[in-house]
Amino acid sequence: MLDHPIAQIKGLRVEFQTKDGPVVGVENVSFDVRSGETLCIVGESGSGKSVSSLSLMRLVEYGGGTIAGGELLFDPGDGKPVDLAKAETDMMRQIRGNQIGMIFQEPMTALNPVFTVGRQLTEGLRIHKKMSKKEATARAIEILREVRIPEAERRMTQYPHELSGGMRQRVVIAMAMACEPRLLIADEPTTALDVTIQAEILALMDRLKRDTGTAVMFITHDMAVVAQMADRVVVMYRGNKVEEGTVHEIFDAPKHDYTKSLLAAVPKLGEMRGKPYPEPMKLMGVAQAEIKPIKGSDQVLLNVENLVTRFPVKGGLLRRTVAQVHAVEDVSFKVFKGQTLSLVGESGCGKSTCGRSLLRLVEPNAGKIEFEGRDIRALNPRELHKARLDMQMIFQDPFASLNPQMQLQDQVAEPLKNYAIASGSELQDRVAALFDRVHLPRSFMRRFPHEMSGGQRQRIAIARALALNPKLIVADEAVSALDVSVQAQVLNLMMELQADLGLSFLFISHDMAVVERVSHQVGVMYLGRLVEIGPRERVFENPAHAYTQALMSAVPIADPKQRKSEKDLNFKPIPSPIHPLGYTPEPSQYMEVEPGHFVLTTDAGY
Amino acid sequence: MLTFTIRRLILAVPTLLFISLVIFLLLELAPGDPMAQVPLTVPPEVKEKMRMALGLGEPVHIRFWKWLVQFFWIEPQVLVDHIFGTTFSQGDLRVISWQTRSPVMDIVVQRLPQTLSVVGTAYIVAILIALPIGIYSAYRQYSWFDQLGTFVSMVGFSVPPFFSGVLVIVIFSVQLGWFPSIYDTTLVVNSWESFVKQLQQMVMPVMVLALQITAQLSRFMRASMLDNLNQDYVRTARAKGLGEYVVVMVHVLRNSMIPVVTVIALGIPSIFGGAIITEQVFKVNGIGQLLIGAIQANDLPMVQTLTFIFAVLIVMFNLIADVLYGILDPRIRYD
Amino acid sequence: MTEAAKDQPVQHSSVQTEPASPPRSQWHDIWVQFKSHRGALFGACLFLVIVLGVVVGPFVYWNDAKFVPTGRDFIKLRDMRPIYHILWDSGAKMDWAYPLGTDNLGRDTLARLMFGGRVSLAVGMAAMILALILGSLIGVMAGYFKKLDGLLMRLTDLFLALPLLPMILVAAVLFREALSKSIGPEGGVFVLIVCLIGITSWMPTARIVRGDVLAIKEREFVLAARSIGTKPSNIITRHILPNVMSPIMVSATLGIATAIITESALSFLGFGFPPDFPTWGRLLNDAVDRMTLFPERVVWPGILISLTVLSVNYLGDGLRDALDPRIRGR
Amino acid sequence: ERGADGQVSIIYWQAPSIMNPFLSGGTKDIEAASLVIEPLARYNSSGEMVPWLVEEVPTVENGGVNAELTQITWKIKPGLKWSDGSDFTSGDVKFTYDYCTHPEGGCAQVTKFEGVTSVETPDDLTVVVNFGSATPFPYGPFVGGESPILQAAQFSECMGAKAPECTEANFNPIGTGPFVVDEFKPNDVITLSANPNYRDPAKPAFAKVLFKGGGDATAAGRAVMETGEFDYAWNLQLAPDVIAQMEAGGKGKAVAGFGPLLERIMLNNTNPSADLGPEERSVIRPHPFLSDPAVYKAMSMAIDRDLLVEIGYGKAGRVSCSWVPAPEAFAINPEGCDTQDIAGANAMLDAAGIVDTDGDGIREKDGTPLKLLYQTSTNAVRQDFQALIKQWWSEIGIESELRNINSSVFFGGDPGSPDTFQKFYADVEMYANTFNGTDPQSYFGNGLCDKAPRPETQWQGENISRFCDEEFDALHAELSATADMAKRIEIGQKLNTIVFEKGGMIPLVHRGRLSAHANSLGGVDLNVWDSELWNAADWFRAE
Ligand SMILES: Nc1ncnc2c1ncn2[C@@H]1O[C@H](COP(=O)(O)OP(=O)(O)OP(=O)(O)O)[C@@H](O)[C@H]1O
Ligand SMILES: Nc1ncnc2c1ncn2[C@@H]1O[C@H](COP(=O)(O)OP(=O)(O)OP(=O)(O)O)[C@@H](O)[C@H]1O
Ligand SMILES: [Mg+2]
Ligand SMILES: [Mg+2]
Repeated sequence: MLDHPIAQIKGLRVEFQTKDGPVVGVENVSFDVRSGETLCIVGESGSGKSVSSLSLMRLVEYGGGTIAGGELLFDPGDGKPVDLAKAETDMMRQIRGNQIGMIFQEPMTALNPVFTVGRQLTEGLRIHKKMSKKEATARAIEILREVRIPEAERRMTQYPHELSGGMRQRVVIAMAMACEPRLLIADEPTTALDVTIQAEILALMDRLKRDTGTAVMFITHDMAVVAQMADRVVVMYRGNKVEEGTVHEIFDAPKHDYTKSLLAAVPKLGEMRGKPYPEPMKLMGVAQAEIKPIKGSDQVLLNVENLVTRFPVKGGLLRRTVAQVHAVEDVSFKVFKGQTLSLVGESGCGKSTCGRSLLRLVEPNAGKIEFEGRDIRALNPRELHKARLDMQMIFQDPFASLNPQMQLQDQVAEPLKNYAIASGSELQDRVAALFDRVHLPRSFMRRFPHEMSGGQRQRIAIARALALNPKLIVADEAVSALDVSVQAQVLNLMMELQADLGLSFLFISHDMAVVERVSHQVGVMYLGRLVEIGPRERVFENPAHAYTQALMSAVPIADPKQRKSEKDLNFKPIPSPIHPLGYTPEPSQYMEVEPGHFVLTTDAGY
Repeated sequence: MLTFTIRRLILAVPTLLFISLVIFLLLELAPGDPMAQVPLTVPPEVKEKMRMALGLGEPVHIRFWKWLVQFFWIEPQVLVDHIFGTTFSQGDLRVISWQTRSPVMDIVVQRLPQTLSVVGTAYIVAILIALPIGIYSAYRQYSWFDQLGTFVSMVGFSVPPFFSGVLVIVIFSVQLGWFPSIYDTTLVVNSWESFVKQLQQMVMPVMVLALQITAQLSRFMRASMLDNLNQDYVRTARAKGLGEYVVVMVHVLRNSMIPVVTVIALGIPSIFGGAIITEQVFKVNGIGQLLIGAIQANDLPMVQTLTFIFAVLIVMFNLIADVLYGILDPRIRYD
Repeated sequence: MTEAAKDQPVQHSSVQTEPASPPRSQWHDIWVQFKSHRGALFGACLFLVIVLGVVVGPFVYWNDAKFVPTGRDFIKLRDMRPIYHILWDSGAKMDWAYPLGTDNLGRDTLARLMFGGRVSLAVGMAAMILALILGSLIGVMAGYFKKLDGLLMRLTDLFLALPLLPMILVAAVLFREALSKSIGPEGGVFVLIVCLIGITSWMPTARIVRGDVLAIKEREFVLAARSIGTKPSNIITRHILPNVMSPIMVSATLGIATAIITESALSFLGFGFPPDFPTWGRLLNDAVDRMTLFPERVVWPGILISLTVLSVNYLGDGLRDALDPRIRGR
Repeated sequence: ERGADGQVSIIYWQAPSIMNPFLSGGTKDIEAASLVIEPLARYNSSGEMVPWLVEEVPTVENGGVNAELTQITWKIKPGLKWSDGSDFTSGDVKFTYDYCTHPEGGCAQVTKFEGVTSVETPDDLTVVVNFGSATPFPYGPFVGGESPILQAAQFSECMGAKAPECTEANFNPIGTGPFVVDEFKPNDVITLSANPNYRDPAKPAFAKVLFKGGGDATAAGRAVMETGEFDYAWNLQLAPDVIAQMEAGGKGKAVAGFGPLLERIMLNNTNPSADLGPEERSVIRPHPFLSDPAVYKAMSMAIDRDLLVEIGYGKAGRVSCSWVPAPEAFAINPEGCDTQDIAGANAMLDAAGIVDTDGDGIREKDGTPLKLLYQTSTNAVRQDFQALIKQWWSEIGIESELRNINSSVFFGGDPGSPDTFQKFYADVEMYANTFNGTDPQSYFGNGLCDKAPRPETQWQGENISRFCDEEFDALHAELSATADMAKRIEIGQKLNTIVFEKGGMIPLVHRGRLSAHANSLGGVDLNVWDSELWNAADWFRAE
């Protein structure tokens, strides 16, 4: 059974027509997928993972690509493989959705925003399985239950935007699985999600594979996920397959240099055990200065006390505030000079809001923000303008936070212009120096954001934040969207800057392995509150709060030998942070479990 | 959504009152004289007397107040009387046109059918033509069909109706004799022949008007389709094994219609407002013709009332467009 | 995937190969993109030809647009047919000195077309630009400053509801004398007409721009700009405006046609330029009565208006593509 | 036989807005109403008075007018019925007088009753009109389409301020005319049908009338002469070549008739310079150069009136230099009026010492260059005239700046607007004017000094050019007191000459009324002295 290939890709070559002539998406890629196995395809961004899978569905053609060579043999179940590369459109329509299901990279955009979940789910069923509306609905609810969506009936009538990211991704999965395809292609189904949801989805797919014998082609660049999921692994690099093997072979004895560097770049939870201070990662093929731990100092740079930020929910005839989103609720912490405080927690728990409140990009409702002894909340607009010289922010989404219409040099130069720090050739020089600082070639200065990869874009965002020589940088999920190798580079860069310039970071992330690597202090947030805060070592080795413990257990480990079973996972749905106007939450009370390690004793809702 | 609508409706009242004041002052300031069309043979003293008889002697604020009362208090009563046979409005002075010395609203009601049938039909025809053109041009971007569509719609947009109208009259009425050049507003449709006649006389004005509207709408439709055609969800739909027709005409179209529907809704007031030049060219004598005639004759109560009704429609359909947007796009929530 | 445009198919985001070409200047890029857009190039050439024709034409062309022949010449020179008429009607009244014939007063049609084009183009462009500026300004203000939104959008409603003709009358009463005293009668009328058309046609632009600004304001790069200390005025000019260029361009294209046609309607109603001042719209209008006898008199101004609009449309398309770096890269 | 010929379709490019001529002075309304309501006597197409609802036209000779010229007695035809079947009596006539002279009614035709002190009804068929003073021409009241008789019963509730409330009556008056209104759609269309109680049982020949309004003259002409959709089109102010081309359509023909309508250029006798204050601008100072006879005479000589007629009016126009070109007897024909003489005009200016001193091609008088602002209303023919005349004047060294103004502003009397023809903030302006009936006495009054529009009179007044001449005023006073026709004609001609010679205006074209009717419409007798539809009862369908 396992040996029987359900799909064989042979010598695939895909070309794209562009303004500058044809370019190649993948060249000469061959691999098999066998039924009942999970094949993981790994590789950097742009290495051709998506293109390969889209070719199998013959969907590249709609994106402007052509299959220029190779065979795509698929067995539709009768043992007589057909070459999909030459199949008729009618036949392809039969296969798509029916025999091959596909989960797309971005759950946020993969669903049609104007149709209900139910409608989108039943569509395929009615076409391929010729079901009546009622049967299809019944089946759809059944699949939603299978993917563990609570209140499946109600979801059927909801629109995609009414679901959280994790739920949306599960709907996409349900959609792909609806017709019980024989091959399921999952293109980075979890990259954009946070750990807890990711863990849930991975578990779900694994279970489905086991239950139905579906072959899964899993595309990712996250080695930890690969380790958890894969039976076999294909490594792609620059449009080529560079290595193929079982998951143990790849992890234990990588042959190709690229695979090796990839594995080296993966931060692994627990690596930092026993080291009190963060230190840069060891990367392959990159000349690095000697790795030293970063100590920082214990001078307080930023002192936050009882910070509260709420967003009004307006309603009624006169648009009065009727309720509030309690995004940040009674949060206190300190950031020390030259050190990094990390905030972790699941999506929507208020991490970004907390970061933004510090810079007064959103106005906090209460609390004290003391930066170098000055109360930020008391500043008038002109003083605030000045204060921002010392505090900068790197935004969550590197693509969204850069103006698509502006050249990179102008974007980096903008803060300098705003504060009239430099002009003319001096400005040019400083911008160039910043590019050097973040290891970007100067030739990129005239480029536009879309001409850059995600990692490069994030470096621009860092350069922009550095331009003013700030003392504190709020790095909001600065590396979450990047692939491992780039992520490692950026992390190293940040740490290098911290070591050189004595910068402080407020590092916001949901990736525990990364947090472990970079932070001195860690705060865990849940539903607007800090449920646990303390030195990184202590929090990681001795998680005291129930939520922290659950979070830790959800983190996938980049080691195929330490697979987690589904039973370890135990998540509760997150309660709503919206409360009516009169609601006064209890103040946060902490208990010091160890020196400097505090745990919330008030009920946080978990 | 409901509260949003109600809030906007409440807000619309002061807005409209202000608009009516501005229109009134504007008309007041504008030079012009209701006696302009009285021949020069009538001596000035007599004209002055006639002006007084129209109430022009009274101060501005009194006249505005009178209009407000007449429009907002008496006219609704008349409507109620008309529907329920009551007699609330008896003896009250309604908004009276200076030209015809008859209630403005009666004339408006008289004119509405022809305007609605001609301009409305043109609008519907235009929508029916423009949408498929827009959809297909976008689906086959840069094909010859698309290029031709662009060309025709640009030409259609840039040719003024006083030219295209006369052109079709010369071709179809004078040379070919197919359609009447003058619209018969007294025609009652009660048989097949009269229906055919009605169709015949509507063909040309509808054609001319529809050309312009089509030109604009098809551009919007095309742009909107182009925006949606390469969205991710389209790929998802294809991956489900849906046919091209379903993908384009259900998934893409539904999304692309959102901005287009609001554009269409925003254009609806102009159906009621009539098409000034086209109506004149074909003698449709609808609201547009009424307005331009009233402006030229300086019939202030008529102009004031018509423009105000128009303003009400604009404000209403703005609101309707916003609400439609919210209904069509489930992501939009008005609180 | 569509956004993932790369110079080379297999170049990686993480691999920093220097591009082969030397650093490009932004304007050069725009020009290259513009050049490669066939429609844009066609539009630009056509537009240039039209502009040259109406600007330079009257200087090199031998007939005067305003000259009315008198005495015996009058009968001889009036109602001349265009020279191409000879192709199918050898008896046609024509003269090689009057390539497009003359009108019923013996004025040269080509000269009038060229002269009229100056006015029409100038009015069209100026009014369109004014409407764009007003529309963008109000749209941006309404979209960006929440407090102004309601007020400005109601203002838009107001302007949509205002009848054009009385407004023109009022403006003429209030400003015409003063304007013609300071810049001469023709200049005065020009300013008045441009302002009026501008003031009465900015509303759709404002509405569209506002919608886009509302969306763009929520994008993170605006927040980012705020965090690096950019002032609101700079946020608008540097970050928001360039991102709403595309709807503005479309409005521009349509605006120029509306302006040219509105001007003709104005002169038709007697609010436009002095009567001996030809404009395309007026030429078209005047000739409609004699459409069957002298089709050339409607055809030429009609064609010119359409061509102008068409060329501006293509030009706008091309410029929009060229100005958008995302498309330019492709 | 009544109603045998089916329907007749009439198109007026100005749509009637009311059927009561007393509430609207508009020609379109008066003419539409003339199908329904009628006066006691009216003018026929040659300008003679004919009895209509009366036995005969009263005169001094037949005793209808008393010797003191203060009383006129009308004898109504017996047996006349309103269309609703009731009798037409003298009471209706008296009511009409009361209706129009009601002080709050704003009656448009009140001048018709000027000088009337009372109207008496000795019996049902006799109407006696008394005048306050001797009235040589007592045919104002109840004569002509402007003062038809209303039915007392229908309008008794509509007197004075109530007039506008009687919509039903105003739209659907009961009359004695050949037709009754079936449906009146204001500013759009009127449908009428034959009056069952019409006095001549054989008339009208048409059972129905469709009276359509709106559009423009071109379309109206086209509908009659090219497509044949309509039978009669009113007042086609179109260039002759356009008319000729339409006639070539073969479905109908154009007919012209001449009344006293004259297209003229008014000369401003004050200084309209924009540098002066608004109060003095149109009143106080004499014009810097237009007051010089050499200038206005030269301007007149430079005009080729023949060509103007040919370009603008064709057979609906005649060369004329007479302020009152009709009735024929009052007209004058100054020598040289019909020929253009540019050389002569130049010589005249040279002789007067008005020469070009600074070489810019424009003559100067006492240092003031001869630059004119030449305004008129917006209308294709007038704009052609402006272009031609501008060219001709430029050839005698006079430069003109042209301006056209929307006619609703130009002819509207809004004192707030600078663009009205009464204000005359220009050096010369062109328009046409005429008078009703055949007696020009009050029309001549438009040249009196005290009729000049001034700020004090709210810019009202008929002496548009502010022409002021003692001799003229004296002659006019004499005319008012003269009853003898020959003498009146002599004075009239003198008045005509004074205005022409002393710079009141430059007459251009004597304009006729041009209407078109279908070839199949018989009985049309174009009447310029009364309503064009005056004899609609006689119209019939010809084969
Ligand atoms: N529509 C397209 N037009 C031109 N080039 C394309 C297109 N789609 C993909 N490519 C190119 O093909 C190559 C492979 O892209 P692909 O999307 O398969 O990468 P990937 O491995 O899925 O990366 P990621 O992890 O970012 O999703 C890239 O160099 C990309 O630039
Ligand atoms: N502008 C806003 N208006 C109203 N509610 C908001 C706003 N911004 C954030 N919220 C709400 O505040 C809560 C916290 O959001 P925040 O963005 O801080 O979460 P986060 O921890 O950064 O999540 P993620 O990991 O997804 O970025 C969420 O419930 C969110 O819906
Ligand atoms: Mg991909
Ligand atoms: Mg966040």
